[in-house]
Amino acid sequence: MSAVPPRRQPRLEMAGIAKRFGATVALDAVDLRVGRGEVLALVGENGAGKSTLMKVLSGAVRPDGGRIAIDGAPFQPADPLAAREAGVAMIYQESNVVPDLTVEANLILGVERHRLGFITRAAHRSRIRAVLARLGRPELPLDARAAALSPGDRQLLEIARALLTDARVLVMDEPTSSLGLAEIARLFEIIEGLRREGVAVVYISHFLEEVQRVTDRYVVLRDGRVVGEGPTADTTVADLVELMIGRRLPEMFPVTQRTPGAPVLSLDGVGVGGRVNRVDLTLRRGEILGFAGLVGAGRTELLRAVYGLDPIVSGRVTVAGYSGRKRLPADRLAQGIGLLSENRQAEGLALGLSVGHNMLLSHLTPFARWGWLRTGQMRRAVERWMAELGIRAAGADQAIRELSGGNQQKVAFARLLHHDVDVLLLDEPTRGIDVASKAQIYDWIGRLAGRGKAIVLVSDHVPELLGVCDRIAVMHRGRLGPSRPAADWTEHDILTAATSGEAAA
Amino acid sequence: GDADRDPAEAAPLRIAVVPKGTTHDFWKAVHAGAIRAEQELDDVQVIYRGPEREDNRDQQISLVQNLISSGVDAIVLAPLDQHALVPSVRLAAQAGIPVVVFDSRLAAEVGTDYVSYVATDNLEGGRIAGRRMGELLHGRGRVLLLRHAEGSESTMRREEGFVEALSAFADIELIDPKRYSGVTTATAQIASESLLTAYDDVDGIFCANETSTFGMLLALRGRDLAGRIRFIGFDANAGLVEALELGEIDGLVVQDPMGMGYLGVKTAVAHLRAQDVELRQDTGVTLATRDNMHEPDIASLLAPDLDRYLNQ
Amino acid sequence: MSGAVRDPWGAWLRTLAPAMTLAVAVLVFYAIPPHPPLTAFDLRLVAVHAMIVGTAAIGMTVVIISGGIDLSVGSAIALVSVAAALVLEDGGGVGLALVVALGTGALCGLYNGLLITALRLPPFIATLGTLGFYRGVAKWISGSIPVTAPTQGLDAWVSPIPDPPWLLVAPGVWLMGALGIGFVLMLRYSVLGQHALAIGSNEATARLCGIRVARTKVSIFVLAGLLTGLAGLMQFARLTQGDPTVAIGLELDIIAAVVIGGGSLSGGQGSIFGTLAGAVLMAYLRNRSTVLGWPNFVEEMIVGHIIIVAVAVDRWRAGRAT
Amino acid sequence: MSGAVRDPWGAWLRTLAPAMTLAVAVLVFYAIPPHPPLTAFDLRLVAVHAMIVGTAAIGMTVVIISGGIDLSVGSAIALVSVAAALVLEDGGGVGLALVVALGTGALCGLYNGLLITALRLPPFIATLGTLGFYRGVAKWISGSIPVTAPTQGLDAWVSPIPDPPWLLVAPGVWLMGALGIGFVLMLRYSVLGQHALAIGSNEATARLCGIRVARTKVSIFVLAGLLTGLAGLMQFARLTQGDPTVAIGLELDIIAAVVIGGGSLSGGQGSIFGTLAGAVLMAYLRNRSTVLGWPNFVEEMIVGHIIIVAVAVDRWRAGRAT
Ligand SMILES: Nc1ncnc2c1ncn2[C@@H]1O[C@H](COP(=O)(O)OP(=O)(O)OP(=O)(O)O)[C@@H](O)[C@H]1O
Ligand SMILES: Nc1ncnc2c1ncn2[C@@H]1O[C@H](COP(=O)(O)OP(=O)(O)OP(=O)(O)O)[C@@H](O)[C@H]1O
Ligand SMILES: [Mg+2]
Ligand SMILES: [Mg+2]
Repeated sequence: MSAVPPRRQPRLEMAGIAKRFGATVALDAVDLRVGRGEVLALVGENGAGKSTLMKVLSGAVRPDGGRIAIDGAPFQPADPLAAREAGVAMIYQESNVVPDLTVEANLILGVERHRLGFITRAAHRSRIRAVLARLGRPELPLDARAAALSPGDRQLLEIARALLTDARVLVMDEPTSSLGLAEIARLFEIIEGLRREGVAVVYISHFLEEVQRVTDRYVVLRDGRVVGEGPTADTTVADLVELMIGRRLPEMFPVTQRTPGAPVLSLDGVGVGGRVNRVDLTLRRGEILGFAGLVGAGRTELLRAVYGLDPIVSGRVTVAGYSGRKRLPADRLAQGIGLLSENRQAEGLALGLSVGHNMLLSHLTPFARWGWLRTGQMRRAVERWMAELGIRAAGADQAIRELSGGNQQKVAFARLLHHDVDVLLLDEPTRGIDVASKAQIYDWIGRLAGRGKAIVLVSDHVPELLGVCDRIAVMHRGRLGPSRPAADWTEHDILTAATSGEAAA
Repeated sequence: GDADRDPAEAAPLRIAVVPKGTTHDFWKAVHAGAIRAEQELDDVQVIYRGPEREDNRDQQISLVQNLISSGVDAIVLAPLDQHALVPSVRLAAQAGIPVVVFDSRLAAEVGTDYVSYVATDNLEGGRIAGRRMGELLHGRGRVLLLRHAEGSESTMRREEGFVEALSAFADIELIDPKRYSGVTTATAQIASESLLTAYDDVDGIFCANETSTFGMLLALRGRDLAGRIRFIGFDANAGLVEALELGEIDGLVVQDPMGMGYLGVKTAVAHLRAQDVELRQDTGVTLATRDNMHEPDIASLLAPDLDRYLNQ
Repeated sequence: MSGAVRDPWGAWLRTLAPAMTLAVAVLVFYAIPPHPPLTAFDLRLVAVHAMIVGTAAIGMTVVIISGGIDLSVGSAIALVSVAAALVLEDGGGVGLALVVALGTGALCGLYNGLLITALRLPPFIATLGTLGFYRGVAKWISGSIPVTAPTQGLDAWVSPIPDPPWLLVAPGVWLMGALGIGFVLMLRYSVLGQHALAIGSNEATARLCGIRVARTKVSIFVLAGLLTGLAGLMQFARLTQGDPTVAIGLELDIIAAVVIGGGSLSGGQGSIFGTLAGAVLMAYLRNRSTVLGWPNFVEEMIVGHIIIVAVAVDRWRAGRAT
Repeated sequence: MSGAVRDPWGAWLRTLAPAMTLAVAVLVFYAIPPHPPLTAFDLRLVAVHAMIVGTAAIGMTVVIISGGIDLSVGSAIALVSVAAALVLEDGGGVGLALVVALGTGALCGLYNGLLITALRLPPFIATLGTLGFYRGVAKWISGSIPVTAPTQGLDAWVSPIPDPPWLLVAPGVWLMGALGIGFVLMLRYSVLGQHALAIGSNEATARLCGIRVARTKVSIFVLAGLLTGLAGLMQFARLTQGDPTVAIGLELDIIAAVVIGGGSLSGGQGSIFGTLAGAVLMAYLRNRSTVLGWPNFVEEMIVGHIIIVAVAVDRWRAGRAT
C-alpha cells in the first residue's frame, strides 16, 4: 500500500510520555509521531505499555510526564470527554458497551445532541445509519438493548461509536479480537477511507499479518520503551517479532508426536437454547479438535453447555468412565473437563483477586487438610506456574486487574494446567495475546495432547486452527459440520463452510 | 349513627380500640379491659389494632383512617400526638363514627370532635412521683431524670409534673441531661448504663414509663446500685413489681390501663346506644410502694388479671 | 439478532408486571372471607397512604438506576417536615414553606452527592451516615418535640376525601402521578436520564465515553432530594406538624417499592410506574389487613413475603425471557 | 517486585486502620473538656455495649465478603431472644436455651439463604422481606409482650462487671473475641473462606471454577445465622427477657460496623478485626456523648459522620496505596 510520507507537522506528537503504576514502570519516556493520513502500527509484547500509552492520549490515564501535541497545538486531556472534543477517538481493548442502554444510546453516549436537556434523536439517526452502512451492518437494530448483542456486534458497535465522532486521531486497541473475517475486511476498507480523509490512525494488534496489511509505519514497544520503528513495507513478521521479544522466535506451530487414543467425550444430538442444534461429536485422547466459524455461530454456547454452565435442551453428553447424570461445572471438573472462558473480563478471572487466587481457585483440595489450607504450598505452586508460563506480574499477591491482557490470559490458562484436566475446552485461548505467548500456548497445547489430553480449540483465527489442530470442524448457525483432518482443509474451504454452511465436499 | 352500614340491629357493634403500641404490658392491660367490656356488654365486638412502634404517628393515622374505611361503629383511640391525630378524628366524625379518646390528650373539642376523654392526669402522676421522691430524700440530695422519647406527649407531661413537684424542695438538685431512653427496653438499658457512669453518685432517679423504668432497673442491678439509689418509676410489669417487692424500686406510679380500656369501650357503646356520657373521665393514678402493694386494689393495678380476658 | 426482537417484549412485560401483581393482590384479598368490599373510600385512602412513599420512591428509582442508593431519605423527610413547620409557625406562607421544603430536600441530596463523589464513598455508606445526621439535625432544630404549625390549607392536598370531590383522589396523589410521568420521560428521553442509566449499568464505560460521572451523580441526588422535599412537605401536611421522629425506617419501604417495581440494586434497571405500583401495593396490603382485622404481626409477616413473592415472580419471568 | 512487597503492606494497613481510627477517637474525646476520664468501668461498659452488635457483625462480615447482605439480622435477634426466653420460661436449662437460640438463628439464616439461591433473589430483597417476617413471628410467639424468664446465670455472661473480676470484661466479650479470631482464620485458611471471597469478588468466575455457589451461599448464611443466634441469646441475657421489639434498626449498626471495618458492600473485601473495631468505636462514641452530657441529637449527628470519616479515610489510604 502507498505509504503517504508524514508532512512537516505531524498530526499527533507524543514526547517523553512516562507512567508508573506503583513500582511498575509502564511507560518510560516514549516518543510517538503520527502524520496526517498515516496508519501507525503500535506493537509489542503483552504488558509492553501499548494500551497505557493510548489511554494517556485519550485522557483515561494521567501521565507522570511528557507532552502531547495535536496538529502542533499542545494538548493535555483532563478527561476522556476533553480528548473526544479535541478529536481523539479511541476503541479500547476492553469492551466498553453499556448493556442496559439501547444500541443507539450507546453510539451517541457522552456526545448526545439535545434541546433543553432532551435528546434530539433525529439529529443523530442519519449519521448513525450512514456509519452502520459503512460497517456493513445497516440492519443492526438501534432500539435493541446492547446486552442482546453478540460480542462481535458489540465490537462493531464500539468501532461505529469511534467513527461517529469525526476524529482527527483514531486509536484502535486490538479492534479485531472478536470480529469475523468479513468484518475485518470491511474494517480495513474503512481504515483506507480514513487515511484518505487525513485521519491519523494508531492500530494496535497482535495479528502481525493484519499489521502488515493495513499499516504504513510501525513502532515497537518493549517494557515501556520504543525499541524500533520504520516503514511496515520494508519489514517482515519475523523482524517485528524479534524486535518485540528481543530474540528470534523458533517455530510458531511446533509439531509434536501424538496418536489419537480412546474417546473421552462424545456428544450426540446436543441442542442448546435454540441457538445450537443437533451437534454430534466424538473427541479422543491425544487429539486437538478445532472449531471454526463466524462470530455468533454458537461455539461458545456449545462449549458452555458441555461444561454445564448453560442447560442442554436436547441430546446427551457422555464422558468416558462416567455414567451418572451429573453435569454441573463442579461435576465436569471432577470428570476431568475444564473450560477456558472466552470472556476474561466478566467471567474468566476475578479481577479483584490476586494472581494466586485466580490460578488455584478451581482446585484447592491438594492444599487442604480437614478443609484448612496450607498457604506455603499454595504460594510455591503459584510461583512454579508463573515461571513455567512466563507470567509477568509483581508476584503471587498482585491483583490480576493490574496485569496486562496477555498475562491475565496466561493465568486463566495456568488454572487448567494446575487442575490437570483430561479434556480442555479452550474458547479463544489466544485472544489478545502477543505472538511469543501464543507460541508458548500452542506449545503447551501440543505437549498436553502429547500427554494424551483431549483438546477442543475454538478460534476465529483460521491460520491458528490449521497450524495447531489435528482435526477441524466448522460451525455455522449453530450446526457443527463434520470434522476432517486439518490437512484436508484449506483456509478458503473453512471460510466458505463458515459463511455458507456447505462443508465443501 | 351507623344505621346505614348495618341495618340489622342484631349485628354486633364493632368497636375498634387503637393503642399507642402493641408490645407493652400497659397496652395488654388496656386490651384486657376492652375485652372485659366486650364480655359484659352483649353483642359488642372489639377490634384491637395498634402501630408497630410507640412513636410512629403516621402509621397510627393510616390505621385510624383504614378503620374508618372498614366501617367500624366506633373508635377508642390513644392518640400518639395531640395534634397529629386531629384530622383523622374529624374524618371519623364526618363518616359518622364516634371516637372516644383515652390515655393521652387530643387538641380538639371534646363533645363535638370526639365523645369523651378517658384518661389519667399524667401531670398529676408526675407530681405524685416528685413529692414521693422529695419525702424519700428528706428534702435534700441530687435527683437524675432519664427522659423517655422525643415528642412523646404523655411522658413529657409526667416529667414536667415531676420536675414541678420536685422544685418545691429547695435542697434537691435536679440533674436533667436531656437524655432520652428511646422506645425499647434495650435502648433504655444502654442509655441508663452510660448515664450511670457519669452520675453514679446521685441519690434518686425517676423514669416516666415502663420501658425506661425497666431499662434503668437493669442498669442499676448491673452496677449493684439497685436499692441503694432511691428509684421511682412509672407503670408496672411483672419484673417491675418483683423489683418493688425486693425494694430495688421505691415506688411505681401506676395508672389503671385496664380501667381505661374498659371505660373506653363502655363509653363508646353507651354513646352508640344514645345514652349520654361524661365528657371527661379520670381513671386515676396511684403510687404503689412496698408497703401498700399488697392491698387488693393496688395489687390489681400492679398485676391485672390479663389471662382471664386475653387467653381464650 | 433474536435479541433485538425479544427484548422489547421483555421490557414491556417488566413494565406491566407490577400492575399485574397489584391486580392479583386485589383478587387474592377479595377471595378472603368475609370478602371485604373495596369501597371508593378504600381506594382513596390507599392512594393517600402510598403518596409519601411513592413520591420519595420516584427519586429513589432514579438514584437506584444510576447504581446508587439513599438510606437517608427517611431522616431527610423528617428534617424537611420540621423545616417546613418552623417556617409556617413563623407565619411564613405556603409558597415560602414549599421553597424551604424543596430547598432542604435538595440540600440533603446535594450533601449526599458530594460525599459520594468528592470523598468517593459508596452511596450505602454515605447515606447511612447522613441517615443519622439529618435525623439529629431534625431533632435539633425542632427542640426534639413535634413542631405544630398552621397548615394554611396544605392539609387539603393530602386529605383522603378531596375537595372538590370530582378530583376523586387527593391532589397530592395527582401530583405524584404527574411527577411519575415526568420522570418516565426524563429517564427515557433526556441526556441526564440516559447518563444515569449508563452510569448505573457500567460506570467505567460511562467515564470512558466522556460522561462527567461525578457531576451527573450529584445532579441525580439533588433531583431525588427535591422529591424528598416534596414528600417531607406532604408528611407535614398529613401530621399538621413537623415531627423529628417521623419516617424512621421509611427508607426501607421506599427502597422496597422501587425493587418490587423491578428496580435492580446493582443499577441500570428500574421503572417509575413499577415503583409507584409497588408503593400502592404495600399501602393496599396494610389497608386490607386492617379491614380484615388481622393482628399486627400477621400484617408484618405477610407484607414481608409480598416483597419476596413480587420480586421472585419478576426474576422468574426475566429468567424465562432470556 | 513492588506488588509483592506493597500488597501485604496495604493489607496490613487496612487491618490496623480501624484500630487507629479507634485510638484517634479516644484521644479526640479526651481532648474535649471537661476531659472525662476513661475509667476501667467505662471500657467494660463499652465492651458490653459493642458485644451484641459485634457478635452479629462477625457473621455479617462473612456475608458481605461473599457479596451478600442481611437486613433481617435485627429481627432475627429479637426472634431468637424471644425463643430462648420461652424455653427458659418453660423451665428449660441453659443448654437447651443455647441450642434453641443457635437453632433459631441458623433457621433464619437457612431461610434467607434458600430464598436467595432457590428463588435467585438479591440478598437485599430477600432479607428485607424476612426482616418483616421474623419480626412478625417474634411478636406472634411472644404474644406481643416481652417474655420474662429466669436467666439461670446467663446474665453473668453479659454483666459489665465480670465475675470473677480477673476476667476484666464480661465473658460474652471474650467469647466474641474468640469467635473473631476463629473467623479470621476461617476466612484466610479455610476452603469455605476462600470460596466466600471468590463468590464475593466475581460470582461468574466462582461458578466457572466449579464452586457450588448456591450451596456455599446457604452455608455462609447459616453460619452467620449461628452468630445471630448467639447475639440473640446475649440480648436476652442483657434484658433478662425476650423482647419482640428489641433491636429494631440494629441491622444498620451491624452493617455500619462491617463497613467502618473496611468491608465493601460490592463484596470481596472485609476484615473481621476491622468489624469488631467498628462495633467498639460506635459503642464508645455513644458512651462518650452520654458521659459528656450531650443531647441525643448531637450524638446522632456525630456518629453519622464518624461512619463517613472512617470509611473516607480508609478509601483515601487505599487510593494512595495503588
Ligand atoms: N491500573 C494498573 N495498575 C497497575 N499496573 C498497571 C495498570 N495498568 C497497566 N499496568 C501495567 O502496566 C504495564 C503495561 O500495561 P498495558 O496494558 O499498557 O500493556 P499492553 O501493551 O496493552 O499489553 P496487552 O498487549 O496485553 O494489552 C503492564 O505491566 C501492566 O501490568
Ligand atoms: N444474539 C445474541 N443474543 C444474546 N446473546 C448472544 C447473542 N449472540 C451471542 N451471544 C452470547 O455471546 C457469547 C458468545 O457467543 P458468540 O455469538 O460469540 O458465538 P461464538 O460462535 O462462540 O462466537 P465466538 O467466535 O465469539 O466464539 C455467547 O455466550 C452467547 O450467549
Ligand atoms: Mg493492551
Ligand atoms: Mg465465543
